[in-house]
Amino acid sequence: MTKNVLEVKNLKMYYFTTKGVVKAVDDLTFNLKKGEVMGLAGESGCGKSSLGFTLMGMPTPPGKIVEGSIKIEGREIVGLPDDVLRKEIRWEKISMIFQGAMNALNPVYTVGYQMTEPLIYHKGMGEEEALDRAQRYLELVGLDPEIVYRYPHELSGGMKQRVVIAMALLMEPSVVIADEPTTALDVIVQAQIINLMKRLKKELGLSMIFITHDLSILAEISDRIAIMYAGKIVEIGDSEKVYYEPAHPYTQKLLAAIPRLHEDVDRLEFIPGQPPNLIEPPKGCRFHPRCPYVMQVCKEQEPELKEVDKDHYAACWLL
Amino acid sequence: MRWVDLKDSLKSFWSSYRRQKAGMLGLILLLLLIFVAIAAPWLTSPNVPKVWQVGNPLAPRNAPPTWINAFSHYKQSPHEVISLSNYFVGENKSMGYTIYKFKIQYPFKYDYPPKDIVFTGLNSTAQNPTEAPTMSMIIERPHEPGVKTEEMRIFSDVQIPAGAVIQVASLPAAKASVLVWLAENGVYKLNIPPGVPPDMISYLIMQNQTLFGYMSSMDIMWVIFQRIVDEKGHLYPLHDVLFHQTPRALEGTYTLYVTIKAPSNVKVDYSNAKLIMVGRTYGFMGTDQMGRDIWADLVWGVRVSLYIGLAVAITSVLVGVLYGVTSAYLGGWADEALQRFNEFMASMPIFPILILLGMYFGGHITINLLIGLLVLFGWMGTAKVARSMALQIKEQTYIEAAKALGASTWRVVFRHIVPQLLPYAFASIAISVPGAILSEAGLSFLGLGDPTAVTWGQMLNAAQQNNATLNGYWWQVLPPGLAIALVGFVFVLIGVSLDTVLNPKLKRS
Amino acid sequence: MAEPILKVENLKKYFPLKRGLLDSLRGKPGKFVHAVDGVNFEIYKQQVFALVGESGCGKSTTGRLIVKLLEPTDGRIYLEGQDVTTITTKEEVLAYRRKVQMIFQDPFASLNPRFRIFDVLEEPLLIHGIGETRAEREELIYRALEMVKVTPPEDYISRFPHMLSGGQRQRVAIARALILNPEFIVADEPVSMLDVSIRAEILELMKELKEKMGVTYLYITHDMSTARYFADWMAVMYLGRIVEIGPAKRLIDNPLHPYTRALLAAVPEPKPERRNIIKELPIKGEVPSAVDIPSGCRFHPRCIYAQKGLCDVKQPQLIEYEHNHWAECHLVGKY
Amino acid sequence: MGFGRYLTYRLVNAAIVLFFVVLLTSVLFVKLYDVQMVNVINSQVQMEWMHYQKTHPGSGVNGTEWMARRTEALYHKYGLDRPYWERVWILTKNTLKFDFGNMQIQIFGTYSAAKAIWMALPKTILLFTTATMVTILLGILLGVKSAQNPGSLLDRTISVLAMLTTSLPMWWLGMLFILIFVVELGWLPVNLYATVAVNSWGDLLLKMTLPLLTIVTVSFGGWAWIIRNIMIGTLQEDYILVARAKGVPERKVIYGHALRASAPPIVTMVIFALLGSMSGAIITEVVFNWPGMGRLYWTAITQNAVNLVVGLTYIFTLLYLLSMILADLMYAWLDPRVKVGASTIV
Repeated sequence: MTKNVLEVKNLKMYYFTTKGVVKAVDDLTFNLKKGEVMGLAGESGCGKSSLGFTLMGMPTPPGKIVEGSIKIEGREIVGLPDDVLRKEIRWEKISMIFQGAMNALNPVYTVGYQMTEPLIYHKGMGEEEALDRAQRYLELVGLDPEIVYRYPHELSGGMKQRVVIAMALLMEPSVVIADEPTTALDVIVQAQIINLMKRLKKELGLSMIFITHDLSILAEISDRIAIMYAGKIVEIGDSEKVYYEPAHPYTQKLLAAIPRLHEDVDRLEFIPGQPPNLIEPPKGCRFHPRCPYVMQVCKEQEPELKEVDKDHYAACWLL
Repeated sequence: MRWVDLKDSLKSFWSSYRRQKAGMLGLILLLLLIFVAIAAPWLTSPNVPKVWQVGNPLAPRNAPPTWINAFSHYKQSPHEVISLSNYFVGENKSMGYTIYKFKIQYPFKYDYPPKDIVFTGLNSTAQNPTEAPTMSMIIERPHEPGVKTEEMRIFSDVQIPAGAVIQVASLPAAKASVLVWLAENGVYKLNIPPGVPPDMISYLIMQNQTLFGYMSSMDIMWVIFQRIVDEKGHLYPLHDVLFHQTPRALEGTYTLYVTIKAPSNVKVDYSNAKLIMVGRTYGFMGTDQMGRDIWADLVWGVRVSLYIGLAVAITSVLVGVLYGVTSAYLGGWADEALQRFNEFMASMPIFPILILLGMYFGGHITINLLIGLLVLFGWMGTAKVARSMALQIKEQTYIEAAKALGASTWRVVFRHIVPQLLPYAFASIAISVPGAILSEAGLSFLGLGDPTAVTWGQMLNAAQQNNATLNGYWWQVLPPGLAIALVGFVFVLIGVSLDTVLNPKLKRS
Repeated sequence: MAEPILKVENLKKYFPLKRGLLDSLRGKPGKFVHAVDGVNFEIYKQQVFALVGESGCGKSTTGRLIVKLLEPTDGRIYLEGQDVTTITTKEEVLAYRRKVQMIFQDPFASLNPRFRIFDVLEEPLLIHGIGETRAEREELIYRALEMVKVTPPEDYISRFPHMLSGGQRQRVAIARALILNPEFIVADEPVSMLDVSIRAEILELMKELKEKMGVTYLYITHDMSTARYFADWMAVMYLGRIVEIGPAKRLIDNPLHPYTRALLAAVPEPKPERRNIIKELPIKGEVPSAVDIPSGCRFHPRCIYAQKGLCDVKQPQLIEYEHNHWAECHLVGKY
Repeated sequence: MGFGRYLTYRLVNAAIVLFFVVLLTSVLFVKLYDVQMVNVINSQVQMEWMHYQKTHPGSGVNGTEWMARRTEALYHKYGLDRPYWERVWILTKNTLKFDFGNMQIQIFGTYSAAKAIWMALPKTILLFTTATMVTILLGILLGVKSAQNPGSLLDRTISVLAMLTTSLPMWWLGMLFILIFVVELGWLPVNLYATVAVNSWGDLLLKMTLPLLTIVTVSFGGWAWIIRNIMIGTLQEDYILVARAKGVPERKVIYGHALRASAPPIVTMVIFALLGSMSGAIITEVVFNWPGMGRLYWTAITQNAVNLVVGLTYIFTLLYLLSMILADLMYAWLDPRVKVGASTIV
């Protein structure tokens, strides 16, 4: 069995706002195996993006990790001083592909400057050596290496997204988090980026957490899928199992809401109501106010993740 | 906009504005300022603008405020105006004359005596100078051991034509009388044959060269209010009494006996008659080089400042918003042309041009002209922002939606665009008030303002002409500047709060 | 087949590029963005016509031309046989707007943030002078809100848009379009900014309203899957032109144009068994600028099948290859 | 529009503004000029006549006629007999060529208006560039610090300070400083600020302390606040997050990424703020008797030296317009995205 590069246990990250404590990430436990792509899906506001930054050890203020552990290659990073995190963990062990490539690049610096920065700060490389490496990675993502001398505004959206991907891979980190890397891109460019990531996954054996709200895209790339609802993982398992035999009503409904390109669907299903307020989530199962199969127990007790099948877990009282 | 909507939005605006502490403070201060501006004639006196131009000869010049006594070792006597009619003690008739008697108690508890005692405001029906009433004054000093006579004759039978002002300190007769009194008490020897009338005495004094010299250079106020006996009971020598350096005040109650004598057929009206103890300190904020009361000027300054500030801010913001919205709405060539003109105006250096115009208009720009000029050079910024805001709103999907619904231009502009600009307009009115006040102050300071208007800038101009800073007349420098700063601060507070309340974008940070 | 409710003929819209004062004075010829460059199609009553393409292909501009938010550079639009490009009087335009309405992409941006829901829905009534009294208008507004299932209406009419969820906002936007009882609705990416579940909800609602109220839709989208689900007809646009048009299902199952093929190949599907297969897209390069349109077939620089001397020279025509299925390509069936 | 062409456009625009300002100056001042020159000529003719009478006793010349002829000649010499617009045009042309003519009295020890201005100009530049540099440094330091911790004590202090100082007359604060530091505390000699004349460079630098302090005190709060606001906006950008995630040291993130990216708008805002504070600066020089252009203005106004005011207005306008162009240039130089002066958007 391959070993875990990332182990997350009982992770809680709350935002301490003036209106109350937002439980954006609430008691998450999962592992990421080497060379595996895990998809993380859910509606907007379910805490999936918050999770990405939390795993980097930099929850967005006013967020704080309240509890839990994050181990990257066996090393605990929760509680590490910021300085150590910055020098030894970020980009070195775990890097991130940001959404909205438009804003992920500083407009006043050249692509080369921004790509070589981590190499210079972490590895102490000389400028030339760093630039050389940056060019190699640009080639890897299918770009002309000469664009190191260009400014971000001179590149198209797809090119920028490729630069951001190359930048994330530059230090050969153990884990890469891709946070909605294809949103705001046109269909064809999106497909090209997905293709690129698939290729990189194959060639480099990337271990990646792929965050998106689009279940179709996730199916294209992830080996395992975690479905988040209101700050919690409600279902996690092998892609085939989650897609073809969804166990949680939420997952079932989400999948039924997707129109298919080559299938005729009479009626799309949808989930009535809205995701709950994370300051005061509903008691019991957080999905119960919207669940068609709601029972008394759902309103009172929170379900635990149960093994439905091999490597397939869901948190529902129906199981 | 329907009335209910307006009421509604005002209500919701008020409920969120109320939560802005700074904004509420600003609003309260603004209301206070408006009250002061309106009530200025009653708070001070209605003739302040007149006094501003001619000055006040009856008040001390460059006098600090009275309250500095609380902080200084030596106390200086404050300015006091005593209305004679309150101290009338009776009249009697004799030999075809009527004699009015007044008795005034003046408690003196300072180290420095008043600068002068001035009598003014006596009216009579006298037709010719010979009929004019005459006046005498005797001061009874508090008891001082070793002094024989406490009663000090100051002057007798001085004629008072209508409108006359008697300044005791510079009255030769008074000086002579004081010298005689000193002689009577044995401070020095003066040989006066008995029975010599008082005016002869001053003649005698003038004959003596030493005494004449003393008389012309002495300050009788010092003599009247000082001790003439030292701790050991010895009289001070004459020179020391007249010209000593450190204060040794004789504290206590001084009684002033004033008598006015007039032929019986002449009616004397003393209702306006005043005895002024000209102070070394003056009122709440002191005076400037023309004896003008700085407190009164300061209060009147609120009027002009608020007027200028609000008039300029409101007009220029209105012009700017109108210009900007027109420019944005017209688009194309008209927009281009309007923008170029805006840019052109915006690159004019306003202040040098104002100075230039100030000189052109004979060195003075009247208030209303100044307002006009400040508006002329003040609308560009607002217009630019209003234009870009209007353009931004114009590009919003909901404007497109309204157009798709069939909304007319009028409807789009007045129902969708203008209401969104109003908050900005209000906030920028508030924020541009201080700028206008500063401009007026600056021009006035350079002497190019309206000399007939009592403004804080004019006050500072007077201070500069008086060299107040290097002379240390801080009371002339501090208040006008603080007032400008206060008004500015009030409007900035309101402006910033308005911005926070009305501009949801800022709410985030 | 019945007469089309809407017919578009050779529709063109060029936007002049902004040029400097100096250039205009020197008489330099202006450049244009060829947003819509000769588009023809017909839409039949109570059907959904989907206009599909990537951003910048001119699909939104076409929609805006139809609702007369823009005036065409050239071409004709007929509604029920009447040419609407020539109407200019206020009354005629207002009458047209009662028949043709629009739903926008971003439900947050399409509602004035300072308007309460009541004001939002009252605006069309006031503009068109429907309902004499406030009570009458209120009645209509309640009915519209009930129709889009924002219930109970009295709970919502005095709210501001930001107090509603994304789905509710879009419902209100739909109610605003429907309150005038239009015959034709241009829906410009009405669900692309919504979450999956809400997307399904809105699509279902629009479908239901089509049946109930007999409206016809022009559905503008970049999403082939929703287009298949929702639309009866589909047209694919590329750089201002329709390159393929046909019944939605047929077009997806049997695409004729290389660009349509590329688009379809790019659509991700929730089928994880293909996750390790890299399917190469039959397309190269990036979308060229709409200012300098490539010669010949405008798709040729990106087409992997393009033939030199033909595709880069000759502009292909829209030809019916199957029944009702047209494509604009020299090489249909030859690649 | 290329940058070169944009710059040309700005230069042409500036030239037009300059021309109009000078024209306006001339239109106004030809009239004032007349009044002044008529007085001067009258007194000169009177003097000449007296001299003539002394040197030509008993010549029998009619005084009125002699003087009228002489007056006419002088009118001609000074061009008073020419049409109004022609003289406006001449004055405009001369002004544009920096030829401001001579003054009736000596100011700054010279009769030449141009000379007086050239003497004052470096002093003004010395004071204001120094003040600006100090203010920028302080503004950046404090602005960045408070942007890093919005809502902190420092941040709130800066905000309040900015509010207070924007509504404060700069020159009044100068008066206050003289009262405090010269009169009350006696740290600086009174005669340093009592007169314009300065004996040595050492004295000049000593004299500069208070005006410098004044300008910096009034300006730095507002600038820090501007910088804070721009920085807060920049710090919310994704690329800052990216830089942090990349493990770039915090100092580098703040100064290397955020401040560098904020630089273009900051530079424009700061230059415009500087231009806005010009009026205050002119008067501040008066308060401190600083031998610069502002003080010269004051003298010109009080002495009614018309051509000096014309010259000063011209030079001020020139400096003003040059600064605006500088703002555009800096913006374009700092922001690789903009090959066009986007400062006009600010």
